[in-house]
Amino acid sequence: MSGEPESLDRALEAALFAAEDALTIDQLASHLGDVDKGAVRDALARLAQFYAPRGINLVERGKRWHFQTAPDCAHLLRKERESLRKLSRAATEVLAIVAYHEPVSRAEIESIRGVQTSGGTLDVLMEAGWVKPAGRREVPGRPVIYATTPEFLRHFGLESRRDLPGIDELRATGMLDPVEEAFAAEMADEADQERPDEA
Amino acid sequence: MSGEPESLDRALEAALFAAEDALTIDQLASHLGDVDKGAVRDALARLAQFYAPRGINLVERGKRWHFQTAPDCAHLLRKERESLRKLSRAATEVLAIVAYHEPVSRAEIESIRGVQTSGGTLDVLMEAGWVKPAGRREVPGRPVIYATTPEFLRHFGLESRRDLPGIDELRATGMLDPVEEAFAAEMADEADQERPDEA
Amino acid sequence: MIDLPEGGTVLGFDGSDDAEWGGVAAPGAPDDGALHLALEGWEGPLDLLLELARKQKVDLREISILALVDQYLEFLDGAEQLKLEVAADYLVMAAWLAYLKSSLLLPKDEQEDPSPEELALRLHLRLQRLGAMREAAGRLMGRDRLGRDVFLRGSPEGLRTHRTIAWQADWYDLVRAYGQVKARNAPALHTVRDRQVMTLESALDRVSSMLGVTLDWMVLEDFLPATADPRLRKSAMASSFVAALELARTGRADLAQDDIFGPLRLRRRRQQAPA
Repeated sequence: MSGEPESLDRALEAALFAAEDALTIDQLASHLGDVDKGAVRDALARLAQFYAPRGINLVERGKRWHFQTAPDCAHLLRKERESLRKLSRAATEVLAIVAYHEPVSRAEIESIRGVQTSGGTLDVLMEAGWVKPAGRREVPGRPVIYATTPEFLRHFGLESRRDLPGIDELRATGMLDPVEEAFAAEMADEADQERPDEA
Repeated sequence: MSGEPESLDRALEAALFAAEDALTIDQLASHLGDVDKGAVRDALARLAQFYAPRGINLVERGKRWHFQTAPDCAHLLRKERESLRKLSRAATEVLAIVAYHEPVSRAEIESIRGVQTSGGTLDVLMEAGWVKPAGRREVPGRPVIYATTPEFLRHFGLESRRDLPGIDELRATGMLDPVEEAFAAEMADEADQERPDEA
Repeated sequence: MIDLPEGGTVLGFDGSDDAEWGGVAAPGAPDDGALHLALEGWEGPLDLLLELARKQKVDLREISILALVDQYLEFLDGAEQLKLEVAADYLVMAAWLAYLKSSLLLPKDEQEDPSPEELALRLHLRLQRLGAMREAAGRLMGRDRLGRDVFLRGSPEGLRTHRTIAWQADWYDLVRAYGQVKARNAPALHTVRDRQVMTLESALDRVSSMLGVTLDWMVLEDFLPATADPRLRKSAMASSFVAALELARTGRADLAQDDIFGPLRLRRRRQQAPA
């Protein structure tokens, strides 16, 4: 992008800059007067690239776009903004379990952590806007299941859950499977491996 | 400015973006860790130039710097949603009286209409841009007098107020018939018009 | 491979994990405060086991369950502050681990089902999963977080939708409204139509004079003047009726009506001899 910016780019900059919340492509297109969504998408990609090296970045989080400061400028800004709530270790663990396993019931969280989870921990995460109830599991007792929110993606700078750190590796190594499944799989593996010895 | 932005520029971008208020050069310099003020000044000038053609501008207002959306993009921040509403009969009457008798005071409007006119009615007409106060009548009490606007003529497709039909013409076209009779006549007309559809 | 961060000393865990969690408070806000008073910040036995396993500095798959069991039991022995009533979970785990250890040490052919190896494998798997989640949590917390590492615009103007009313009226509405105002307030001249009526006086004269001619009953209608105007006829009827009533009242006529709404008849009253 060089020379004069295109008028759609300018319009998107202005709208995203002024917006109080992250905006979807649909919202942007309709706000700018029913612009073609493909054009908006292209322009957003162009702008994201344009702003990538700068002190302000344009990012997509859970299909919503917003401007934010560049991560490496954090040290310049942090001194004035130390208001971020500290999360307990229990809460960070529960959050990770919800994020990597979602949707997940409280019993499932507890079975991974090996300890009872107080309702307060989930409340803290829900209050932060990162976790929300996502219906009930259709098993006896119909337990409530939990999932992460778009705000979670936004807060942790994730475009989608696929960007969760190490999620592919965790999935590939079966770390996201329940213990019983993993156990059955391991026993099957062992049986396979032992057979040649026995023969 | 081309290629990688300088780190001071990036820092200034981030700081100005995240700031809740416009910042002076002194504030910026101390915030960024006692940077040389001359360097800050130069960088701000560079950034202002860089952002000038974009949808976001960096501007100085009373020695304080801040980002704002480009003035010509301001209309994008406010999506106008027009809802059409038909003028009430009272308002139409008042407008007609102003148009035929202007300039006219509220007391005069009331005496012509034969009923009290609420202030809201004139407000609606002024909001619509069709009526404006046109000074005061130099009589005891100095009442405000009202007149129509050029916008009024435009909206009603009139070249001038002289295009409004006179009383004699009104009578000839049946517009001076008492309301009840005119109403009855209209109902009859409508019934006539509806009959073919029903057939 | 799960890459676990290094921890502090085994028995002297003092919450120095803090830094690894990217600024989040590690211990201190546990699920069950009482438990952690006794066990210095472990989130249950599994958490403690994981911490001990990490001290073996090998892949979680390779850890020695026997060594882990010994360390766990040793830790519980050394935990002087251990409060029995709050550490039940730890003691249950200790008992289970002691059983597991003895099973693992027994000759293979004396083992029951499930085998201790299977139990140990389950423990392995659980520790791996917890370890994976703990590491994931650490990486998550270490990301560039909104409000800590990256910031939104300090004072956005906001996008607003303004609703404006566009008033609608057309020329016809306007002109007609004026016409109606004018018409409504035009000086009104009321004229009463000139209408022929028969007054009561003339009816009295007519009825009484006609009564003088005969002594027979006559129907009221016979007294009415001949006219084509229905309005005048109505007026004559009303006046003649009142006249008939007046004549009856003053004793000059008799009135008779056989049925309701029947013909009203009247005749001259015979003059009584003034006795």
